Amino acid sequence: MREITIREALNEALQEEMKRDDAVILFGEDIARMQGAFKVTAGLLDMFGEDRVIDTPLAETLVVGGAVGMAMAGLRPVAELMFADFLGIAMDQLCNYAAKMKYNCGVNVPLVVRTACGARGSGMHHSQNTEGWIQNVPGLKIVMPSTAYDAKGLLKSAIRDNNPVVFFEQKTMYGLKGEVPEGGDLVIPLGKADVKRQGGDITIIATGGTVHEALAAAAELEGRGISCEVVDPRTLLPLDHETIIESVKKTHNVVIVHEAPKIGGIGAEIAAVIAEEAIYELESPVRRIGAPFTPVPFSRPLEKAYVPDRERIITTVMELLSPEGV
Amino acid sequence: MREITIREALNEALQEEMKRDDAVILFGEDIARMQGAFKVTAGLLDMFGEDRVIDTPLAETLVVGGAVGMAMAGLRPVAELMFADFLGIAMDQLCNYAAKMKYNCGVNVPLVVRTACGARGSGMHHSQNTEGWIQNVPGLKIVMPSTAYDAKGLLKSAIRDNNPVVFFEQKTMYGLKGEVPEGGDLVIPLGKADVKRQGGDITIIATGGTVHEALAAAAELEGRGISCEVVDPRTLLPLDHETIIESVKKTHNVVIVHEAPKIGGIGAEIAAVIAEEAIYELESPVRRIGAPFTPVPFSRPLEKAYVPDRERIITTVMELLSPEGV
Amino acid sequence: MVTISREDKIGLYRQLVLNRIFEEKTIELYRLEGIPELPHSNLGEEAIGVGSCYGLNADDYVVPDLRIRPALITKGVPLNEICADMYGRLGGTTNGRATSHHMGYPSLGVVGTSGIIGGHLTISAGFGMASKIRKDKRVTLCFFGDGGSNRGDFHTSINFASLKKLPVLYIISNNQYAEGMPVESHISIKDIADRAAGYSMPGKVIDGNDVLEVYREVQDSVERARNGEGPTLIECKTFRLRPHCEAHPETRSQEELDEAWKHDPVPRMEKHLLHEKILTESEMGDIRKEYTRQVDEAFEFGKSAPYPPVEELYNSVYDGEAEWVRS
Amino acid sequence: MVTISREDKIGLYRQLVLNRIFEEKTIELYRLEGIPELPHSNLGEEAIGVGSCYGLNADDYVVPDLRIRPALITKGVPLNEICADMYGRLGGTTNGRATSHHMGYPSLGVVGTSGIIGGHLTISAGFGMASKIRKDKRVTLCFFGDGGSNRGDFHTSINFASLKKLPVLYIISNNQYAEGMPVESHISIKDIADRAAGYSMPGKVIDGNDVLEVYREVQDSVERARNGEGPTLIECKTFRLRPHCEAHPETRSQEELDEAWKHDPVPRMEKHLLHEKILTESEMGDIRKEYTRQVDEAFEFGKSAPYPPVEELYNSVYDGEAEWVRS
Ligand SMILES: Cc1ncc(C[n+]2csc(CCOP(=O)(O)OP(=O)(O)O)c2C)c(N)n1
Ligand SMILES: Cc1ncc(C[n+]2csc(CCOP(=O)(O)OP(=O)(O)O)c2C)c(N)n1
Ligand SMILES: [Mg+2]
Ligand SMILES: [Mg+2]
Repeated sequence: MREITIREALNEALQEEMKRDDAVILFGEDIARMQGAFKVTAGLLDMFGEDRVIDTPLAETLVVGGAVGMAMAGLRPVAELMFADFLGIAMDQLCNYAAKMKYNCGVNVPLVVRTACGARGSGMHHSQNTEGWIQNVPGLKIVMPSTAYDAKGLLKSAIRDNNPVVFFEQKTMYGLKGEVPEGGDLVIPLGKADVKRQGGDITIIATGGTVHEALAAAAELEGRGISCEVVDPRTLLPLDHETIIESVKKTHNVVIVHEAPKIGGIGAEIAAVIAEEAIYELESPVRRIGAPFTPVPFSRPLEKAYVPDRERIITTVMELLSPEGV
Repeated sequence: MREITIREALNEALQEEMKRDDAVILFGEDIARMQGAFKVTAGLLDMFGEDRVIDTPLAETLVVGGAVGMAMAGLRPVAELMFADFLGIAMDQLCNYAAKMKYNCGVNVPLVVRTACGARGSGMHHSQNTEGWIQNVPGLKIVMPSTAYDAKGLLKSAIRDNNPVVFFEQKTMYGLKGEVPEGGDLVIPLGKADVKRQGGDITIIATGGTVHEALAAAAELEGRGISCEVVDPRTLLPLDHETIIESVKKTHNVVIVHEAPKIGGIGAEIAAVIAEEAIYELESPVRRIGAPFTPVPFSRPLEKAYVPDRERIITTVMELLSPEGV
Repeated sequence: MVTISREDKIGLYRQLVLNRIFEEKTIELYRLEGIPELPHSNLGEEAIGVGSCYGLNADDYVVPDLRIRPALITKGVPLNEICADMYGRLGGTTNGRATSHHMGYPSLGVVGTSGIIGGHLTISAGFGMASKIRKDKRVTLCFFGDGGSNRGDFHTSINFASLKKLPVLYIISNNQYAEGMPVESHISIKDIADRAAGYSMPGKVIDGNDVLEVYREVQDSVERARNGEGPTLIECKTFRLRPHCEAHPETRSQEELDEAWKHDPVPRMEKHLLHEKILTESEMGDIRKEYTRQVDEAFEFGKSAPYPPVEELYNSVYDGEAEWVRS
Repeated sequence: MVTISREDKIGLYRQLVLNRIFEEKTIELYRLEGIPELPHSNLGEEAIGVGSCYGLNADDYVVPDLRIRPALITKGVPLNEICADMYGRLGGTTNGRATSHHMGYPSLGVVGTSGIIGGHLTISAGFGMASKIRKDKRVTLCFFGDGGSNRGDFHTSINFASLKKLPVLYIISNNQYAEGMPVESHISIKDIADRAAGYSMPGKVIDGNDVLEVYREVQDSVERARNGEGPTLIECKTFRLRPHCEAHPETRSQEELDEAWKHDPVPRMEKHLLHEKILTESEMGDIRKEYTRQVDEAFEFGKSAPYPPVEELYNSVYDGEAEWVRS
């Protein structure tokens, strides 16, 4: 099958949805003429014009607030927050407006906020995974794809969804290639996890960039006789309990991985769900792998030590499955 | 012993710390002349003057951002965010500035942000418990007291702490009385949980207002022959693993309660810690009780159904301990 | 400038009276027996909402703040529904999920807002942008107070609106106070409307207690906006005659209040109508009677409507099925 | 108005040259071999940081943004430490934890800031408030760009600074662009400084490429601030001669760039010094040589300093013991 990058997959999704529905418009800093900091909106200004691909001033309250207004007025804006770190600026517009207006007055807010997350040599203010900041906010959905296929299908669904969806794109993965069928209407329902690899001994639940670390770890562990199942929730809110619990019931062991700090991250919710719904199935303690509880460091060796990688997954799996010592 | 309200306890803490240290100043909307929306700063303007009790315009970015600047300049500001719902406005100043400046340049940010949380008949924008929004943010500490004694001792510690501390005050509890010794220097270390009631059959870990619901449930359950231990973490970040795990090891059953929505709340982190550190100790699944995943409703019967109460705790405990049916 | 017909003067007056009676009733009921939704009274500020919205098209957008209920009532939101929302009952706009304070009424262009003051300013720019994109000729009226104008959203919203020539009117009710803070203690300039110059957009200071002036000036700016000439910042000077909310004590001096009452917009309009021989005292009495009855009925409706079933709590969090909100 | 001595003119010139050489070296090294910290060059904008900070007291506060390194260097931050930070090595200010972009240098009054542009405006008001409370006569210089001025913090910060007459200077480097956005596409007024009028504070538009004008105007406002007369908004017109960052291609026309280079602040100052016979060509050559050596050495230091041990990752998250950050 055809292989394209995640960047291209996202661009195709935007293009297709903009063609399908005039109400879809793009709104953000430097997304029109400059085509976005990561070029996800390349070509779209030429294709759809200034009324549908709209550059904004440097003002994230406006990027999100303005998009919320447009959504309430019946458009389907896709706002871009250049970096996920900037979510903090627009939390009020997102969490107190977008998330609550349906409850407040019955109006749908069909908004997507796309944003680039993850560490990539830029230091503490341009590297964060901030999905944990909004996981306790009723009214939002949260999506985090790990492949080109998922990126395309989930973004198209997010745009069609009548609820505010925050869509996290791991910036190290924009260039990652994957199979995506040419043509057709690739739509992946929100709220459905994907088993990225089947296995019998242990479940590794991983999100975003760490999915690929989990798959690499699983390949390596295969050689050591350990069969790992890799589950990618893809949608973090709502979480697909069914797929997660099913996998845990099959393997009886579980490791949860994400790039955000471990404490208070999405892994806490996943671990809690397992502790509530499948505790008797477990043959070893739940284990979470996340970043340490520090800002994202700049220096290369520090950043490398910070971001959870395949080595840490392998070590953790070995510890869990052979508790007498690795 | 002398009994005073939580409001009075907080006021005493502020007063004592302001007397002890000239660097302590108060900053917020309507805190000086109007003495705060909940009158916590009553009398302090008269006592300490306009340079130390400072009214600000309606601008939460300034309330927190300005306080961060003062803290970096060497003062010890206690900022008041009138409602915890307003945290979203100042998330950038709090999470990307206050929380990270020590890592960025070695400077301490001895800031306290006091804020009123919880449902009390005011609807979705003045009722939230937003501690879950910041539990994934390295650099912050989070405190949530449940008694007058704790409120005083923890606020005094928070003010002396060299790190940014967000201090949640449940607004239904301002008038709640409790024993607080007269005089002395009541200081309770951050990061230490408190066992509010000893018990042997099950641990109820509860925060803020729900501590009192847990205690009421425990009293009721006592009559049914069930002995509940009630643990109040008091500090949510960092969490006191030791006290929690010790209690779970003693009772082998656990229910976690908070007022914020269950999904993605602080209960997730607590459940995850137990699933990681004490899973073999458990004789029943972990159970969390939190609000449903909806905005806080306004109408009385809806709000009543929304906020976790003693009934839900009792039912949950009964379900856990007699799984064959209550 | 717009000239105002006799009929419209009567129409404006009727709205003033209706709103005044609604406020008086609210204050009275709150004092006598309480109301679940804590009233933040607009008594004395009615002319702003009434004058601004009286001449709007049905599909124009109104983005209200806490104290601008007269805008909603003038836009046509049914009193019964407002009252049901105030009491958290069925029959309102959200079956008790939300207060009336920040209610939306989509079919009348009334945009739901937030109790977290000032966020609705950027939202308003979004509505304006939507109208610009769709060329639908709608205008958006965004209402806020002197206090609310201090949120950063003021700056980001009007800069964008002016840049893009959005059809948005930013209408400030400067009632001299934000809770306990007198305006000079929280705003560094005398006339907030003067800030418009810094955004290359017109700013006007008008008498917010003169419903005719409000009507004329707003209509003038509405026309400008509809013609694609962009936004206007309109500062309506007025005075908050009641405490911030009915649960608060009055902290201001009696002199200050007495002086302010002299500018009460309702008798002022009455004087005008009498002088112009548009209405007689007795006709005015009839109008008051008519609305007193209507308002009484609305409160009766609100108070006696049933509470929503607990199930309602779980509705309208998400569009589509969302069983999991029960968690 | 301040008059500028011969010595100070030489001092200003030396800082300009030092900063220019530092920038040129940065650009060259990035192109040849890469630098871990992506350079956002201030080439052509040096006069603003230099002229603003040259006359400050050692304990005055400087709150920088991304592109105002000349302010830091003029304040006295050692080149070696800047370079070590750029390379993420030991020997810098944070042992690799943070970049040099938003470094703080507390002992020199340099306030650490954030890569999230604009948040430092409210922080600056806090510094000003602290000085007012302590009556310490320090002034705070807050630097930001045309783009950054669009954050809501601009509004909330200067309103408060003006209200309280805080000793804060808001200094805008209007370099005509915010990333790809020309200033007229994101700001609704020609001169941002005109916005000051809306806050009852002085605003000045000055030539940001004339280091003498910058020095004089800033000193003037510093004096005002120190005397308790409050803040000033100073817009320095300049031009970003390089792309937004060194990883981006140039997207502007050659004509536009050629025109801008004509106003390069460094030759401009050289012409002045020659004309006034303050320095000769050969003395200038010596200064350039001296700084070329210093800058080379600093980069050598930065590049060859050891990487921090992984342990460093866990330091300075909290004050006091915090084993739990390892989680
Ligand atoms: C963001 C935010 N900050 C503070 C409050 C608390 N508060 C409610 S009304 C009010 C005063 C608002 O003043 P103004 O905008 O002038 O409106 P007015 O009450 O005078 O009509 C304040 C501070 C709030 N609801 N939202
Ligand atoms: C809050 C925020 N929004 C967006 C960005 C991305 N960004 C970095 S620099 C920049 C342009 C800033 O323009 P300006 O303030 O004029 O400074 P200049 O780059 O021209 O020096 C942008 C948009 C950011 N870092 N922070
Ligand atoms: Mg007001
Ligand atoms: Mg610029």
